[in-house]
Amino acid sequence: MPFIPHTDQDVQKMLDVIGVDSIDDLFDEIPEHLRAKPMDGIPEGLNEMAMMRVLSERAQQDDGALCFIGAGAYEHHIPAAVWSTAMRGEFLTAYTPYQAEASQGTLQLIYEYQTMMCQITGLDVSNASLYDGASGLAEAVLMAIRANRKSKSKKVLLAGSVHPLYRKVVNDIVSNQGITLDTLPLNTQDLCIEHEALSQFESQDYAALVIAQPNFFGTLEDVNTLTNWGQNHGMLVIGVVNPMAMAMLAPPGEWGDNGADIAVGEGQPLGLPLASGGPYFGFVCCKQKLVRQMPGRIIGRTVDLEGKEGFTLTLQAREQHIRRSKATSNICTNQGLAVTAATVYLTLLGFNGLLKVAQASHHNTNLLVSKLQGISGVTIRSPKTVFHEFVIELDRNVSEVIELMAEQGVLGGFDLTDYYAELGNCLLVCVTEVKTESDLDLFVDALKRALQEGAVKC
Amino acid sequence: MPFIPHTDQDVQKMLDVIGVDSIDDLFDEIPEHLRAKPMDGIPEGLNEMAMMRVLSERAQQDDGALCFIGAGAYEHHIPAAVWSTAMRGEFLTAYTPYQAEASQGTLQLIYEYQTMMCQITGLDVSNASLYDGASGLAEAVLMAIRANRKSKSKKVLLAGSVHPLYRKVVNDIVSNQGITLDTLPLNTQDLCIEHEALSQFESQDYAALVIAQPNFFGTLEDVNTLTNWGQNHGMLVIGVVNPMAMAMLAPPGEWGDNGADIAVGEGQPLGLPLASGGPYFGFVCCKQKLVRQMPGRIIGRTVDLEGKEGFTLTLQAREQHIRRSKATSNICTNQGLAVTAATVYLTLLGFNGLLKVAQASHHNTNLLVSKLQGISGVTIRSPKTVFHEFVIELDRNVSEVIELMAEQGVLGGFDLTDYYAELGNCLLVCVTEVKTESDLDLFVDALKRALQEGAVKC
Amino acid sequence: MLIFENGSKGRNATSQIPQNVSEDTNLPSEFLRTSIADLPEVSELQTVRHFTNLSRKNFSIDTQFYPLGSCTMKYNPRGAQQAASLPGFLSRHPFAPESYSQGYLSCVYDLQQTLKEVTGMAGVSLSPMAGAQGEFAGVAMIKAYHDGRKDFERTEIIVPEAAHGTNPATAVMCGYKVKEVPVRADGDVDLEALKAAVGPQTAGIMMTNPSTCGVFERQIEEIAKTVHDAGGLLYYDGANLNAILGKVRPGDMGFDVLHMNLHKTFATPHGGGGPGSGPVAVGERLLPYLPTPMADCKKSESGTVSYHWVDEKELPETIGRLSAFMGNAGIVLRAYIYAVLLGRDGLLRVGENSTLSANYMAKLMSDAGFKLAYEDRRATHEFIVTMSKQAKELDVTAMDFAKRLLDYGYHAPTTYFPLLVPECLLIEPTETESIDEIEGFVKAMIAIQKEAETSPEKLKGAPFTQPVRRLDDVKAARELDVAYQKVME
Amino acid sequence: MLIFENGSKGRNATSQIPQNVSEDTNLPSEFLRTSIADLPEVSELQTVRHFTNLSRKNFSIDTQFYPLGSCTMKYNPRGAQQAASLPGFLSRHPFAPESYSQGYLSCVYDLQQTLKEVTGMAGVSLSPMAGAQGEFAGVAMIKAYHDGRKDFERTEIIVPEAAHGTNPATAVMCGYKVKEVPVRADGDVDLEALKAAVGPQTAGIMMTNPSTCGVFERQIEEIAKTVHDAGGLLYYDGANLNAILGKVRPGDMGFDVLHMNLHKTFATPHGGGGPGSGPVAVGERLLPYLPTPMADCKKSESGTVSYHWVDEKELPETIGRLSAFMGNAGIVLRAYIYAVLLGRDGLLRVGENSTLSANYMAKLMSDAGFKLAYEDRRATHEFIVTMSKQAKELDVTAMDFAKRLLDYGYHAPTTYFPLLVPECLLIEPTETESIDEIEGFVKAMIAIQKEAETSPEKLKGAPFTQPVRRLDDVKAARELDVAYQKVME
Ligand SMILES: Cc1ncc(COP(=O)(O)O)c(C=O)c1O
Ligand SMILES: Cc1ncc(COP(=O)(O)O)c(C=O)c1O
Repeated sequence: MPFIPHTDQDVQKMLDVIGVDSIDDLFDEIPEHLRAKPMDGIPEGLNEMAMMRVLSERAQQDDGALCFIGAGAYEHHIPAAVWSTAMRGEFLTAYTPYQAEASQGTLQLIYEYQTMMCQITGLDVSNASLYDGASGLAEAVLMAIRANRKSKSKKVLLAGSVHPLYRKVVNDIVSNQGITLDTLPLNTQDLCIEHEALSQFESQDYAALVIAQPNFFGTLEDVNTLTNWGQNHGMLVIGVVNPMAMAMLAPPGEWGDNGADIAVGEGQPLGLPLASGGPYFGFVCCKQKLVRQMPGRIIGRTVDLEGKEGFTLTLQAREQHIRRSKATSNICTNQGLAVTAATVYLTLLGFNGLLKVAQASHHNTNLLVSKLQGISGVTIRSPKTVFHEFVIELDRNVSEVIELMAEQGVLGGFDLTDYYAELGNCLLVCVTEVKTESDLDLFVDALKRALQEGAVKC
Repeated sequence: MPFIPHTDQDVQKMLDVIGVDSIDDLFDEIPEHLRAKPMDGIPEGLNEMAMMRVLSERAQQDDGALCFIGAGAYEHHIPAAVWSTAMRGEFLTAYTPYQAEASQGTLQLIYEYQTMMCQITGLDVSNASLYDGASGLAEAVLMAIRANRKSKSKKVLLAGSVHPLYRKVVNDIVSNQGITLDTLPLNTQDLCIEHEALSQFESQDYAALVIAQPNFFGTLEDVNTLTNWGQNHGMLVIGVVNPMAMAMLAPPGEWGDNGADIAVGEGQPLGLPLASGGPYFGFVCCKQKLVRQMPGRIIGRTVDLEGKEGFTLTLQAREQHIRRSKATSNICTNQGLAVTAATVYLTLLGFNGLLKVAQASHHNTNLLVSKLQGISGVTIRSPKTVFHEFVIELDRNVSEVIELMAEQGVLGGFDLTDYYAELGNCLLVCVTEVKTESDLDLFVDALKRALQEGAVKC
Repeated sequence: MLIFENGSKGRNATSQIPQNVSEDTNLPSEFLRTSIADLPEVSELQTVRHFTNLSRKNFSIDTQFYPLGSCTMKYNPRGAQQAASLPGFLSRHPFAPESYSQGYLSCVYDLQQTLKEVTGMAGVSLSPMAGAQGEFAGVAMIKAYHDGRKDFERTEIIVPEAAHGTNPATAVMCGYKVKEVPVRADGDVDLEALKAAVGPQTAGIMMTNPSTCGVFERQIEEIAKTVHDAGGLLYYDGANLNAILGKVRPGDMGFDVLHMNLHKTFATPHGGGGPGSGPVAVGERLLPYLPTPMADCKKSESGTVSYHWVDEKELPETIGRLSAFMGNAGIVLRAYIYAVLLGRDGLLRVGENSTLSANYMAKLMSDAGFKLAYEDRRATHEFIVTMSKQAKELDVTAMDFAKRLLDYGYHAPTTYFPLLVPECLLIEPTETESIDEIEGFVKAMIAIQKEAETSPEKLKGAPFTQPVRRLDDVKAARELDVAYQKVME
Repeated sequence: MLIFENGSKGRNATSQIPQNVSEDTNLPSEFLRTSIADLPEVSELQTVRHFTNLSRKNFSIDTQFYPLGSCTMKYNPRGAQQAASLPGFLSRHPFAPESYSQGYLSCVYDLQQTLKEVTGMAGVSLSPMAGAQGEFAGVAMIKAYHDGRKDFERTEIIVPEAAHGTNPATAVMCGYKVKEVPVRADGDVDLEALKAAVGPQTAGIMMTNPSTCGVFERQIEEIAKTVHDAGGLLYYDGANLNAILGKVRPGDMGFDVLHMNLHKTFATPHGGGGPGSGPVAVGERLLPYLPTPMADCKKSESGTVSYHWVDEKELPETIGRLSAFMGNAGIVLRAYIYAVLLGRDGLLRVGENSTLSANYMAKLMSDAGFKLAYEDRRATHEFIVTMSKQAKELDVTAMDFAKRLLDYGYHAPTTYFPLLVPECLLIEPTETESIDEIEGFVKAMIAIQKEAETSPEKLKGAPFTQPVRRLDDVKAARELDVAYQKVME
């Protein structure tokens, strides 16, 4: 019996003590006619060896391509020490630190994590993580609506340059509470928010403004102006940021005259593998005054009965297990292990290392942009002010080009046509520090060949 | 500075305290003209990311073949829990347990390992490991010569069916002490020791007899007869055994009327990856009365000053760090981590599991033998009494066939022609529990194709 | 020592830092960061040592018996970890084209099929990222269903008082009001109260069965009828599915929708708080509303199977997306591997043996004089002991027992949940703990009971053997210190 | 608890056991095992928990400062571990054809080149499996050299009294007699005694430089001349190479042959006692004798490089093989990766910074009143403190200090080695420990010194914080218990 230690003798002993004849007797409170039939649709179990064979074959199918897709999930070098440390049994197989005295490892680590995220975002308080960037943004929106004392509005203004799937997730989550989202339009030329359009939203009451830095296209937004504008019109400002970029770019806490109120984002760039999309983690930081509206767990430092420093879950009155229907969120299990890895990552890199990774990614991106210049059928659509992602317009169908590049072992980028039809045949391309110049040349070659083959096909 | 924590400030502080101007001053006792020049032949360092790229490319080159080579190193399934446990920092980065109180983890583990090896071999005492099976055999031979009170001979009788490289290693090590090795001839028909030839060695004085079970060809030897014969003629009997096979086959402690005196072998089958040949580990077990001649470390159980059970290095008076030139061996660093993995492996498998692995390997081997029957150009040379390895004779050059099979992604086996020219074009083939029937069919196909292509080439 | 107190200005893990990076940038300065983020400045060794030593301050499944009720702390197979870490899985981008996704997609598809079979439901989506998000998806589907029928009057979700906190919190997140119904002394729902509570305003009921009282709700069919007759739907909180795997299926009990906690029943590691995965399964009525993405497959004429993602194009009525990508994709994968390892028979044995162990342990506790909250009931995979008597007579609480257990090398059971049982310990041994551990725990409880009678201060002061003694939670909340501030020297 | 006391008849880790294996065999019964080997019978969880908890009873680099002199306990880069575990490396059979070996062979070849450069020697073989086997190979080559010249009279190897125990033990394993020469009070070899010791019977001398006294042998050139003039060869025990990496090369000092401990200088993990790797390097004279296998390469006309193994066919005078395969192949690989990570400059900095740290630490100790064994000398990468005074005046030994250090969270330095310094502690901080750790250790020593003066019983009874108090070694040897015997119930 895989993973079950009971021998026949053990089972018999237990049955005898309980005083029943068979295990089945233990289920006698379940109405007979409800008992399950054999689960014939499920295959027989495999031992570990046979399982590894099956899974290896499957993993192999997805392996081996050179990846230039970003769009919210980024390939960075992950130091070996990150996961060899995070995977220690005591981190991996512990539960949520409800018994603080037996969980000081996890608790101190999260306190350190919170500190690091505050430093990165320039804000005062961090929680212990939410599921991912997108659902984290939904929580941030709900938080802003609860927290905005100046506004009773259930409306929020979202920049059209925020990741389209984030916007979808936010909508799909918050609309259940009757909250509506309006979109700040995109300047399709500059691939950032259309500042001209701001004035048309000034007359309405919005609880919050959501902007992204860098935005979905990799373009940098004028976050100072936008933050001031939002706050001047009574909105709490929520910044969606890439934490890696924050080593290079002004952090939310420093936007405009007073800083953004809430920062949220995807923690994946900080030491987490792409891994089909998760587990990653969403981080949320905010100004001190908003702390009681924060969703999710928060760890605090305190002392024990001998006065020794220790760590514990705090402000639990915000949480579902205490507050039930009045909680700030329903979240319970979060992304602890991902946070553990990110904390080790940030410790290894330090601010200087993080900055170097950001700079190297940025430079590689510029290098690819320059290599693409002048290729027939390719137009660079992004302005110069990008972080590590940019948009190119092609002279033919993007999804076909992506398929043709994939056949050459190159994953060319994220197809924008489904989400931004107004941009034409556009592809979002990402380059990070892991790419060498010869990788970039492979991209260029694959793209050229795909465009040619595409042309032949037409 | 990779892995060096000192900042410029730290360095300055240290220099100030020491009272020198520069690090170079610390080397002022080294004659000036001996100071090294820059090591221009060594490339510049790479960071971890760049290193991983280089090493991944290299690893890739050696990857992906289906392996039927055995010849002393065997591919078995390694449970994931083996190395995830053995690689814990506290096992991985500890030194030899000289400070027993701070090394109880390693010490207890080795005590448990010793117990398991005694159980497997049927002998009384095990050491904590030697380097590998071959050098372990050399040490066993030296031990037997020291221990054999009945014989003053410096001669040892080695079966010709013992792994040829083991015989070479033994010779290359022990000949330095003027010890000579004679070879018990091979019966080229049955691929085991020629019993007819025994009598011709009876008149000489040998300190020890070395036999293998299974032998190098995978054939089972009549170890009972041989052990009795050797002991009757004043020799200590050393059995070279595959520990995996010992789940199925009579262990050395049960050979003949009194059991072999020493068992030695390669621990690799017990949870260690092939990994180009190491680290593996050599095990040595012996009868109680030989314990003081044992090379290498031994762990004993004792009590602390409060009477609590604990573990410590014992019988250290045999070892070089105490006994120096009078030690039983010069060994110091052994194969601790490999032993750690093997101990976890044996714990997971238990006797029943080990037996099942041995049986599955044996059955797969028989299956391949039966599939090879009747293929033109292939003769099965092994008798029926093999463990998980057997010999086939081919109608053409073996190394060419191996190359042609390798081109098809199949590593066909070990070429015997270099070591046993008298056998003709013979190939030693190994099958373990990891092979599926379709793997075996791939072998058969690759071999057939190679024989055909070989024929065309001729 | 905090990692921030460990470093030295300018120190770093050099080997991890990109080399030869120019510091120039073509970006206008108004975008750039001018402040420094005060991250640790330590070496690679210091990093490894710090976090290795931190880890040693945790209890965990790998080191201790951890019988946390409702949390199913069972062995997390290392094989699942290893297989999920194969390079092809780790490096796959969530937006990789389907030609580079067949391996992962096939795992998703197969797990969907397995979960349908296990639950007796018609459809499964794996995208929710934990139990609570699964609940959210489930209740959102209930809402979508009523909305789809233009039945906008249903504004209430009913929740038994024993329910997990996520249930009422979720109902509110979906825009519902919560109505609690009481639980009877025997652990079953007060059916009369439920009948009185339902009505045209009832959107549905959220239930756990076995309930968090550690008993099987025997009136489940009446409850289902009651709620269905009132036009509501039944939500099953499947956090406790471990208890009934292969024995009874939510679909057969009458539930319309449920979530499962793969990080419990399917043995993926809890990671000190997460990540989890909370797939939802639904009956026919709710199929159109399942959250995306899901996996589906086509068979070509030549018989080859190819997999693809299902999104809102194929499922226009979906409640939508709950994450930017594919939920906790890697946890889904580990759960799939667990299912592969166990197979049909193995999954059945989980339900049987987790129940066997819990009943054995409950009997031992009861024989030792501890008071079971529901003595006349079968335990399911967990059971409740109440310490009211000890609290009253000895002034020793369930929490005191919990803390003292740590000194005996056992993690405490869940304390003070469910809220309706006073001074309760909710104990779940799981099927992967041996009889030896179970008996050892009971012995420890007996020893602590003795201490409670003879030297209660031992319990009040506990734990004594942990890195810290009992912590001051009040101070933590009052003098909030949630991020380290460097003290300038 | 021993793992054997943990199990239950018939229990096992089912998931690891081959399924559907027939128990029939075609083998005659006389070959078969009839007895049962009493291996553990436990579950997978019990296995993982047992060994995880055992590991927690160890000190290690990952958890503590571990300044064990002569052992170079420095940080073991995780990147080397990760790269060496790539599937292509782990699955390569040692007898794989060269077409499936180019990756591994190229690493071997490149490391050989690097080690030549580092040592200033003409050839390198990586096959010895630890320092002691490297010594064996080296001395066997010396023997082969003399034998090759028909110079059979040379029967002695000279060893300074400070030498590591493996040196004399090795000489004997190679069939030599050992002659010890004394070391002077300043730590250098007594040159006069050496001159008197050499002669036509001298096969060679084995030396460590820096010596195990933690000082650099200043007369190395005279020593070389003395031994060479007598017709002997010089063996360099390179266990302490860390001290001089990039600063001075054994080849330039006049050595003919040496071994290195890759598990020290090249930062491969010690694994609780091994594995190691002890490559040998030789000057021109000994090139023909190097042990096999080695790697070499050819350039084809088209310029592609291909690698192959060198064995006795290509090197007929080789001393032969020391292992069945390629030594500790995986450790060789990790050491190569370490060299790749450090590169030219990094290797140089190892020598510099390990020396800097040791001298700093020695100065702090000396300033705190501890007695350095060689006060007037520079420390190399390690240094010796002698506790003779404490032993005489306070009856507190070096071992008492060592044990008490464990309570302060530091592993003890090497005690009672080298044997010639009474009550000695040989301390090696290495270049990877931060100044903070170094200072912390010194502070602990100062605190223990205070305890020694005021409450010596604290030291005699130490350690207090470890899983066991001080162990009875005498009992261990007298009442030998080296394997568990099941007590029948
Ligand atoms: C009964 C019950 N329901 C719901 C949940 C919530 O699941 P999650 O923590 O994965 O969000 C839990 C887990 O704690 C639970 O025990
Ligand atoms: C000076 C010296 N020589 C030789 C050795 C032996 O090396 P190994 O333990 O690798 O056999 C050591 C290691 O302990 C040593 O310190």
